[in-house]
Amino acid sequence: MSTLEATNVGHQVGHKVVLEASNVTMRFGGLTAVNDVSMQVHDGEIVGLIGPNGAGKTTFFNCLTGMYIPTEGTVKLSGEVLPPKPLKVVRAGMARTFQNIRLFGNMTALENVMVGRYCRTSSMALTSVLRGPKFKREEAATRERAQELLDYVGLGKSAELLARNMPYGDQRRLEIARALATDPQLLLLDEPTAGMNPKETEECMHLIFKIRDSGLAVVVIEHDMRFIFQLCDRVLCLVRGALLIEGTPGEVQSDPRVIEAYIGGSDDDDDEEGTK
Amino acid sequence: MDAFAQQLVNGLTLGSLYALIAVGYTVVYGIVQLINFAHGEVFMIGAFGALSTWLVLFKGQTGLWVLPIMIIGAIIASVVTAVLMERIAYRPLRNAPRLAPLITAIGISVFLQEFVRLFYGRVPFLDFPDAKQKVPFPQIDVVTGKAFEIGNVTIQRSAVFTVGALIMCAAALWYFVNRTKMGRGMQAVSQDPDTARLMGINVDRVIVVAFAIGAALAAIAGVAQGLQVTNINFKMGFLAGLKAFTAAVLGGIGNVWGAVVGGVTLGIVEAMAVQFIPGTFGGSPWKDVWAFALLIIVLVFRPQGLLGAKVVDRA
Amino acid sequence: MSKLTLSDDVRATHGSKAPMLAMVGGALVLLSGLLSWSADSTVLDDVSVRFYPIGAQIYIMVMGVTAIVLGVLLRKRPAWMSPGRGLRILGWATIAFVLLLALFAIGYETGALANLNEGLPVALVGGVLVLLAGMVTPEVTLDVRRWPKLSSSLEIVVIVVMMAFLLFAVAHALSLESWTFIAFLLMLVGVAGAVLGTGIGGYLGFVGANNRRPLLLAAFLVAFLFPFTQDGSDANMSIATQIIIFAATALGLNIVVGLAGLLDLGYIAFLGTGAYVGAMMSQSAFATIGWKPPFLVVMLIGSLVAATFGLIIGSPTLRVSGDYLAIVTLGFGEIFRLAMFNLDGNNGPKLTNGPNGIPGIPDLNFFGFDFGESHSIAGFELGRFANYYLLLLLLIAFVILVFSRLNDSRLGRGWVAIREDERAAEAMGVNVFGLKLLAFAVGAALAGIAGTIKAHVDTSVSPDQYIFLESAFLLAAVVLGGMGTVVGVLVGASILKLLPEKLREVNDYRLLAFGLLLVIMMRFRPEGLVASKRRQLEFHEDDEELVALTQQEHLLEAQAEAK
Amino acid sequence: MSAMLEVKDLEVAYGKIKAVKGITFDVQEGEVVTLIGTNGAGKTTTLRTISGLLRPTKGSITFMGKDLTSVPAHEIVSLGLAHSPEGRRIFPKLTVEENLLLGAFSRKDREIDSDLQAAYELFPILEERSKQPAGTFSGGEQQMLAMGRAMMSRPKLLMLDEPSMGLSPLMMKRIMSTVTTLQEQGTTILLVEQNAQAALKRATKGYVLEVGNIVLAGTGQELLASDDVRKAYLGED
Amino acid sequence: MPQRSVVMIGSSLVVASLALTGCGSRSSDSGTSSDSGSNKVAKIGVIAPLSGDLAALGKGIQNSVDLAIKQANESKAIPGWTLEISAQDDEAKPDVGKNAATKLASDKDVVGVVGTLNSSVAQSVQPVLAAADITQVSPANTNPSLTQGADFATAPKRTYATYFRTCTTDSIQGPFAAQYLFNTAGIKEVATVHDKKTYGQGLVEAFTKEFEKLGGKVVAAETINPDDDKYDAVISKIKPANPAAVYYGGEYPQGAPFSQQMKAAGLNVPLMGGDGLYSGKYMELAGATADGDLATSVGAPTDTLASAKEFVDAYGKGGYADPYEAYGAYAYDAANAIIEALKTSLKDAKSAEEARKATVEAMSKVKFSGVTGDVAFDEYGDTTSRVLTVYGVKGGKWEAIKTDAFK
Repeated sequence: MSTLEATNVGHQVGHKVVLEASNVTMRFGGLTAVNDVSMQVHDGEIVGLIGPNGAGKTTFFNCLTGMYIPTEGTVKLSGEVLPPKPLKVVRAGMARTFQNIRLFGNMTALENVMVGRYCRTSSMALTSVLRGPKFKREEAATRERAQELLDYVGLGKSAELLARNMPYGDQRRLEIARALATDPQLLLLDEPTAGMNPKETEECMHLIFKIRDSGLAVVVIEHDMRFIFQLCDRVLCLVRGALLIEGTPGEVQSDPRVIEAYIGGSDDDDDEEGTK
Repeated sequence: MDAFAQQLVNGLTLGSLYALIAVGYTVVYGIVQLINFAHGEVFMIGAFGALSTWLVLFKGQTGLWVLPIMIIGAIIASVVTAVLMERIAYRPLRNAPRLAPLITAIGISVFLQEFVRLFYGRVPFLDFPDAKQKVPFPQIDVVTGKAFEIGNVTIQRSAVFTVGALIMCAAALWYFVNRTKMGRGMQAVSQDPDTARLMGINVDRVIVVAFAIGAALAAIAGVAQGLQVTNINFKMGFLAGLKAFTAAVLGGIGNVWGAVVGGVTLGIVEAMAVQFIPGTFGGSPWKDVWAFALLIIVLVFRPQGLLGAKVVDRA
Repeated sequence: MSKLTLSDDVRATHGSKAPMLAMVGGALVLLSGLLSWSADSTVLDDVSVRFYPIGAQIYIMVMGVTAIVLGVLLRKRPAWMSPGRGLRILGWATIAFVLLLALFAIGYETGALANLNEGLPVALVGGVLVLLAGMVTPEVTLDVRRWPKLSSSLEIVVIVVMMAFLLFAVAHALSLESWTFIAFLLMLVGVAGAVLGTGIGGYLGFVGANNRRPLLLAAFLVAFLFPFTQDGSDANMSIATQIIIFAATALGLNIVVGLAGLLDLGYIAFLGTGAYVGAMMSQSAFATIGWKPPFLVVMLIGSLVAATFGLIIGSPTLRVSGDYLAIVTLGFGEIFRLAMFNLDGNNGPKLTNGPNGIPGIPDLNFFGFDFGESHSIAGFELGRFANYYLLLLLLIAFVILVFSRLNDSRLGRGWVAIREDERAAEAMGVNVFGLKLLAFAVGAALAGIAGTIKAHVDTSVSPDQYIFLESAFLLAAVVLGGMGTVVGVLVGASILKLLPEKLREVNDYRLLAFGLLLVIMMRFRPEGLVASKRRQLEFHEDDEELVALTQQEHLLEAQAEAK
Repeated sequence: MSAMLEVKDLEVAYGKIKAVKGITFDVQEGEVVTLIGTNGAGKTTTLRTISGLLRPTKGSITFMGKDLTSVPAHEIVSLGLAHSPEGRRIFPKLTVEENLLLGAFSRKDREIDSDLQAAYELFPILEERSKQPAGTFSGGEQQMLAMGRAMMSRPKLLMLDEPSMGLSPLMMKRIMSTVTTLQEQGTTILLVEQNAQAALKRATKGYVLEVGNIVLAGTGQELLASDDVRKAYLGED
Repeated sequence: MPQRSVVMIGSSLVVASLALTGCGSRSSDSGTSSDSGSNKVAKIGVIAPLSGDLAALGKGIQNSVDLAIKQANESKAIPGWTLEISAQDDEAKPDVGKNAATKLASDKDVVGVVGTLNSSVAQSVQPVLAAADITQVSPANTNPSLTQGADFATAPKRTYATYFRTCTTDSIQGPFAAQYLFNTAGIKEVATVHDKKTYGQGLVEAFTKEFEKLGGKVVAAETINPDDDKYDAVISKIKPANPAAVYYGGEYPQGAPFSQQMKAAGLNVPLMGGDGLYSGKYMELAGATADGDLATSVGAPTDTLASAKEFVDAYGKGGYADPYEAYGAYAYDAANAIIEALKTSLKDAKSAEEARKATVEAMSKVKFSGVTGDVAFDEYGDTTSRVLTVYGVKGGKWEAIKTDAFK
């Protein structure tokens, strides 16, 4: 574990603001799922998003990726307000993975990544049917880039495996490769280590560092605290839809409110320091 | 004005018929999210069930007293068909991709039509008419015959029967859904089937009940149709089913009252279209086009229907 | 899935008897072909004579030989084969063959089962033995890595032999009538099913995938040669033209259903659009549009108009999906039919002549080549329909080209992604709406082209050809054959168009059987007869064995490609 | 005395992915047993398998001597096993009273009315709003309703899945104290919680799940005192 | 190899046992094949819907042709030749009909074809048969354009020399009905309704032209969709115009319920139509209120013509499962017309194929007294018979009211 710490400590966060979410609020009917949350992410930075179940992390995530249109507030990527459409968000340079892996199970690993290249390629019906040199070039380039990305995440040898046939940890990494194929500036990872064993988790951490080192900004939602505190440059803790605290892993980890939110405040009357 | 009132009456009659069939679509959809495309055929079989009952038990009789027994015969035929359909064809596909049950439904629909067409006239020991063409439906005293005239507006007796049947069925359905344990169970399953199972509700049985209720109402509609148009045929379920489905969507599929409102609305729209759309695009030949156009517009712009509040994610 | 199977214990103890059972059964089946089947000499081209096999008797002997061969194979099983499965299929087919012919062809047609002679009962016993042999054979997992490795020229020979066989089978089948035709079909299904079921099917697929170009070439050569086998007769060519038109349209639908995963229940409208455009701009005296451009222009206009309709009909996909979309398309299909029915000048403008349609469409004439006339090529007489057949062959080649190239491209990957998980696809930057629209537009355009030709082949166009049932038939061709595959749709279209032509006796039961078929297919083999691997996986999400097999085959293909 | 609920070597998979990888635990009559662990540990999956919504790929579940692995979900309730699912899952369009009556769906006896009163006594707010659609309720009220509904089947064993999820501290306290009340009334409880402290404090026995495995077991107090629990939740080394 | 011996023993046992049972013939092997002997064969094809909705009508046509052929063979009408029937199903679909025609055209024995039922099918069958010089006689097509071309009203021009028909076109029946209503029944105001099909629309157009020429007034003109079951919206539109009769262009499956619903809705006037209504089924579907409804049909009533009575008797004795239906008589006449022509054309022919052209030529000279009246064809191939009868429903039966030659 110490090696990991070292990687993180020696690292310099960039100065360009990649993602800026300001005062995002999301209401469903009477229920406020996200309440006035703001967040900034710089290039080469890993930001963690934590909070107990039902705290609104996933909803916030969906606001960022264009799945939901926030009731209030804006989300900017490199200074541009994001269009509220997943498709356009991807084009703008934000890619994501899913909490429950959503790979295209009956496609091979390579094909999965090639789908990720979809928005960066352009051949349409006519070119596809005519198969001119441009089409062949683009197809070859897509394949090559996809293979590269598979190698990058360490799945180079599994290119021809059906996604559904891959081990759980590999599926997670494949999902990351697929997301990287869209050439993002910012990568959103939704519980990337859920269901992983410690070894896989560690490999995953290495991979995220590698991605960060290539200059991407990374936002991670996680429940595995050990993982998040080792990984992130900054951590935000959401509770009941609102931002509870934002700070370095050390600050957050030692904050009594976070401890209360997680392990659970005691609910007896004689023991009430945590609650208000 | 007379024309308007007259077409309102026509539309209401037609709409009541649609509504009775539409309930079947909506109840089943509400519970299993399945468009039972073959429901129109259940309606058709109801009509043939009523006719068979009459032919076997009361041939030649026209007294009003035979009507209830005919209706029971119709209901038995329809319910048995619907329940078998669910059990044999749909249940094994409950977790299959959505394409499978829809194609199955088309298959059942064609099969049932052809089954009636080919074999109705060949039932052993019974002298049933050949069903390859239109078959005359018995005309019963009181509910058929000379129409009522109110001013210049004609109200046919069968129309009174149809609207009356709808009102009674709607009331009975309301009571069942809201006041009985099984009805509550149905509502629970439609809102959250998994949790309903945790309550001890046998989801399979609820689904069967849903099919049965839809079938019973469709059977009554079949009788009403027979009385109104004086003949029935093996194809009558296709268009009627499609229109009823339109009605169900119009009202908000899954919502029983939506089916009623949607049915009546569609009926009135159709009748008015015949009378009031001017020029060459008006009149009877285009009325189905308007009905389908309405269906498409509703599906595209308000898929939750007139009464539906919740936006359904159909992905 | 409910399968009639024996317990593993029974198989373990009696498995060793399987080869013998198969051979004895096969011998009995073989023998039955030499015996008399019927006391009445009028059925099945006279099968009452002993030791003089004819028609159906020869077919059953082929089945017997197949069973014996499988029995031999069972004793020395190659690792990539499962003769047991083949025997099961063959056993069922033999039993079906015997019962159908005994009960209907002989019993029903001659009016008495007493006319049945010893042949078929013997075959029945044989069939049961073959089935038993299949059932007691222990279940094996296929090891496709042990596929025989042939040199590429040998593989091409395999393909050529396959194709030659196909040509022979089709030409032979078309020359048959009624019960003999059924017998042939049953034999074909049984033997082909048995052979392919042993695992050879997967292997042939592999060989085909390795030699795509020779395979295609051979296939088209076979199709091209077909009219020359018809001895100048146009009767079968007429059916063949219809099969191609139907298949081309079904392939268009397959882009929508098979590739994009959208259900379209009004697809026949696109064929209709093309046909009406073709008719309205033809030289027919009933044509309603004064402008009569050359046919190639008409074809282009037909496809453009159809594509435009495709875009209109597809546009609700932005907001509607799944069953709702299916119903929307059904609504559009009905509106099309009603509009064609109505637009006769009384109700709306005079475009279509209403229910009477546009008759009297003249034959095509390309640079002096009149499609209506017979032409003699290399001593072979080609009639009117043979001319159109050859033209349509070009059309379907084009359709197949479009279909397969789209499937194997960036767009094809996008479609698969949409089918697998629409929201994930969108989150990966796939233009879901655009791709769905494209599927509708391309499919519709292809159907539109087919329609313009159809107008000339049929010489008339009327609205009653474009009813919902026809859309259901198109869908059935796709579903029956196999969603997302070319071969599947060709097979499905041929079956659906050919059977009613050849089975006039049971024609009244055609639709009944059709409905039943749809239900049964969805229940037991939703992916279709010739399934695309991916579709098969989609429909059998939890069949791990299938997944493993597919994986292995895919790896082999990838290796072969890399070479 | 044999255990009321006995789970042995339970394995549950979604397709190829195993969510529960062979866990064994038991619940004795009168106990409050808690399963704790982070998201994705397999707690909810375990409960859903016990109540028949999912089928195990391996292992056995025995409740009061009866094997549950092949009993359909709707019959399990009448054996005396109620499950209040994660996320409340009340029926939003039905009224409070209808929701409660659905809890007693499998019962045919005449004491349903008195049990309804008992539920109202447990949560008086439900009686006040008994004719309102449940969908209009706040999260805490919905949780009360879900618990009341589960109690309507007169369960011998009550399974509660994350009753405090997303609730305010005050409401959470109210719910947790109800757990104590129910325990005192003689209901055996299997509690799944993220709020480890609150749960363990009441538990006679606790199990910590991690990625489908039980990694720690002990009495509530033992686990509460354990550093490992803290580690599991906050990643403290 | 123990297996092999088992096979041998098993198979020889089976063979032996079968030989022992001596499974001989249990039904007469001779069959009933015609004693054609030295006779040459010529075939008359039938193209009609033998399955589907209209199968009843199609079967009636098939059986009637069959009857005519049997009678001709029995009476040895054409010495040295035996006639056979080759019936093909068109499912009432143009493309299927075209296949059937192609099949018949490639059968070298076929010289003539009776069919089709539907005008739409005829349109796709005509060119195929014409290309092979096969005579086609339709018992039921009423669309004028089939014989007189697209501009039949202004510039009639024969389209296919091989096409003939025994039924009258719409342009005769409609006016005949108009004359009856206006002159005989004294009705001056009518409403018209048709189903938009060739037959119905043509009938109504011809009717309207004549009726207005006579000085009558068409107070409402509506159309229905034949797929519909309920017509109350249309009826409600007609009723306020107070017509004294309704002229319906279409067939009984829609016409009869229309009459019933019309009367149930309080519009108590007679409904009149063409031979499409003249069917026994009409009363079944129209119910008790059908009394007073009218229909025209071609020819004199069958019970007044001796030839017609013979046909009905012979058909009854023929043992056919299906009734001859509306077009049986026309089909019988059509087949006999072909047979008449064959008498000349086959006389010196060596093969049936050779006689095809001569048959077409002989058709124009055919003239005999048929079941539906005198059978002969004019320069377009239309029947010259112009005798029509008005029938009315009385006590649940059609009764002839007036027979007359159309002027």
